[in-house]
Amino acid sequence: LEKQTMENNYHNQLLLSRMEVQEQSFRYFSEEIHDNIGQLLSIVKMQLHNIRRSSNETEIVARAKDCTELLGKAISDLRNISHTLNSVFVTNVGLPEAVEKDLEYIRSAKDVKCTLHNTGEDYSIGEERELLVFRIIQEAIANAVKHASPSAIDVYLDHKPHMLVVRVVDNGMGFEAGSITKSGIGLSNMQMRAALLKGRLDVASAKGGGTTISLQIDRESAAA
Amino acid sequence: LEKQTMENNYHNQLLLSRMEVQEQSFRYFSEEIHDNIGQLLSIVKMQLHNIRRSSNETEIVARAKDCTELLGKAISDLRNISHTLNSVFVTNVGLPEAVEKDLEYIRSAKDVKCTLHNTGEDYSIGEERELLVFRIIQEAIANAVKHASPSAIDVYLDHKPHMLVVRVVDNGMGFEAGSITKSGIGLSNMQMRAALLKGRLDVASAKGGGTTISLQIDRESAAA
Amino acid sequence: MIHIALADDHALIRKGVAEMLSKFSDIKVILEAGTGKELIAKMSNADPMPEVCIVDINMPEMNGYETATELKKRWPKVGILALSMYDTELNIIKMLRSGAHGYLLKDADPEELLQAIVSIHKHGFYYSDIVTGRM
Ligand SMILES: Nc1ncnc2c1ncn2[C@@H]1O[C@H](COP(=O)(O)OP(=O)(O)OP(=O)(O)O)[C@@H](O)[C@H]1O
Ligand SMILES: Nc1ncnc2c1ncn2[C@@H]1O[C@H](COP(=O)(O)OP(=O)(O)OP(=O)(O)O)[C@@H](O)[C@H]1O
Ligand SMILES: [K+]
Ligand SMILES: [Mg+2]
Ligand SMILES: [Mg+2]
Ligand SMILES: [Mg+2]
Repeated sequence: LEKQTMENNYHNQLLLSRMEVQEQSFRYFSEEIHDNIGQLLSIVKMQLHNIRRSSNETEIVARAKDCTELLGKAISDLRNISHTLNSVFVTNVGLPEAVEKDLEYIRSAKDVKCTLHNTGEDYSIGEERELLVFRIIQEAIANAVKHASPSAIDVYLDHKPHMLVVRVVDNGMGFEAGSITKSGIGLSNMQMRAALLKGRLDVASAKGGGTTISLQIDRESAAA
Repeated sequence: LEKQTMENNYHNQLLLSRMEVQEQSFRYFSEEIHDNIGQLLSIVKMQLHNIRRSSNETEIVARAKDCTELLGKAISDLRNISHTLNSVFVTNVGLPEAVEKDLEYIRSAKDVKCTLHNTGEDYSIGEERELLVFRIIQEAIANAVKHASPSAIDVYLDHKPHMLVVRVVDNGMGFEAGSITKSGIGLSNMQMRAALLKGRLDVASAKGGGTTISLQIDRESAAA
Repeated sequence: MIHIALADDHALIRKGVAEMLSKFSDIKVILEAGTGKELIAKMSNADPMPEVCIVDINMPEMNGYETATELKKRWPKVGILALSMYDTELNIIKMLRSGAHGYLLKDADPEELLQAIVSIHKHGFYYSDIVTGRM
């Protein structure tokens, strides 16, 4: 009987958990698309109205040029969001380039100084594990942008001989573990992925002193 | 010992399952954004180039008008994608309006005739359950668009006194359950959500005869 | 005069490209198709023959890779320029392997489009930044 209850419980938790993760990710991208890209496009639309009203040729050309540039930015932001969402893209280009795409998006959309520091001799830890590492980094970056108002975000990928060491560092407002009141699931998703990687995840933060997320994982995957 | 193995197994399946759902949804929306919205914006950009080269005022005004319309379409497609992604939006507006937004997107982006048939006296089955029903409908619509090349999709929401009956019907190419070779997880996600709703999900399809997905759930949620 | 064929399933993309090209006096779009299959069919009866085909990747019935392969087999002298939304290495390499002589993104400037067409017509290839960056 005990076993059956457990199995039922297990089943329900499994289902609920799937749904919860999906809704969280949907929400994040929904907001990005709406706030950032939607806004850029609205500006282009306003400029187009001005073009239609204007009869001065130099002005028309100048505004059409502004529009073209804004639109180019919207297209490349859209492309970067869409790439980093796509697991096939991430595993194809590999971890450093995928991180660079994510930073490119943040740099362009949020006007934050973003730098990738890729050190040691590059190696792959395997497609599936790279994807998990990438999603951890992506969530850490999203948190920095969303909560910390940083002027800079630095991502370190240090390929040590037997171990990959990852750090995401922001110079924003920081937080105290005890003071988290809102019930987000980003940090726990990160922990979950780190567990799947059999890696070690540390969150170091202090009010006013920025936040550092560190992840250490073995180069070779441990036996299942 | 058996119990511990089970718990470990449980834990790992839980984690993997979360990741899998997330990656599937990411991929779907990533493709939509890239193919549909990205392409619309590229067209606007082409037309802007044409404006900058033209010196004929009537032509400029006509093209600026085309651009405004296309951009309006891109903005509203983007808004509809972004809304239906967002669980807060879905639960705020309620099931019929959320479905209507999804159909609006498909109508505009895929040029398929889409109709919502909302019958019976409207009632809510509760926010969380409506969200689950909505995600089932959304996946059924996505499958129809992706695999069936239909000319029409009809969604039926029939609010019977004690039971909500949902059907998603496409008139596309249909499929045989036995012939599914690719390993998608959309259908199994639907089954999973139906199980959470303690509802009944049926898939009826035949080669050449279109596909109907039916879902029946009790109006009142059964005790947990 | 360089004669152009356009294959893209998005009618507005075809319209936009055709209009961009209409500004250049020595380029003429003589054939449009909504799928690879339609392009091949129309090519069989074309007079004059297009010198350069502009081909999308993501199309129903016959995608860009299959279309390029078929074009190369049946009309080896015809130039093929891929014009796609896709900017990843995988797509670019696959398209070049299928026979494309150049690869541009759909948000390319008209000048670059012109340059690509002229270069493919004259030299048989065009290396844009996006291609050289991946080789
Ligand atoms: N880099 C950071 N700088 C400042 N505060 C942070 C940072 N990362 C996390 N936090 C704090 O920790 C809380 C929990 O983060 P978590 O990612 O778990 O949830 P969330 O971001 O609020 O919501 P969700 O990730 O589910 O969308 C945040 O609400 C925020 O207060
Ligand atoms: N409405 C439909 N019309 C025709 N074929 C369908 C329809 N719905 C599903 N199928 C077939 O069933 C298969 C499985 O569908 P499922 O949603 O599980 O996976 P998928 O759509 O291929 O991938 P995913 O949903 O994971 O992105 C599809 O690949 C397709 O062959
Ligand atoms: K394409
Ligand atoms: Mg978060
Ligand atoms: Mg599916
Ligand atoms: Mg196409």
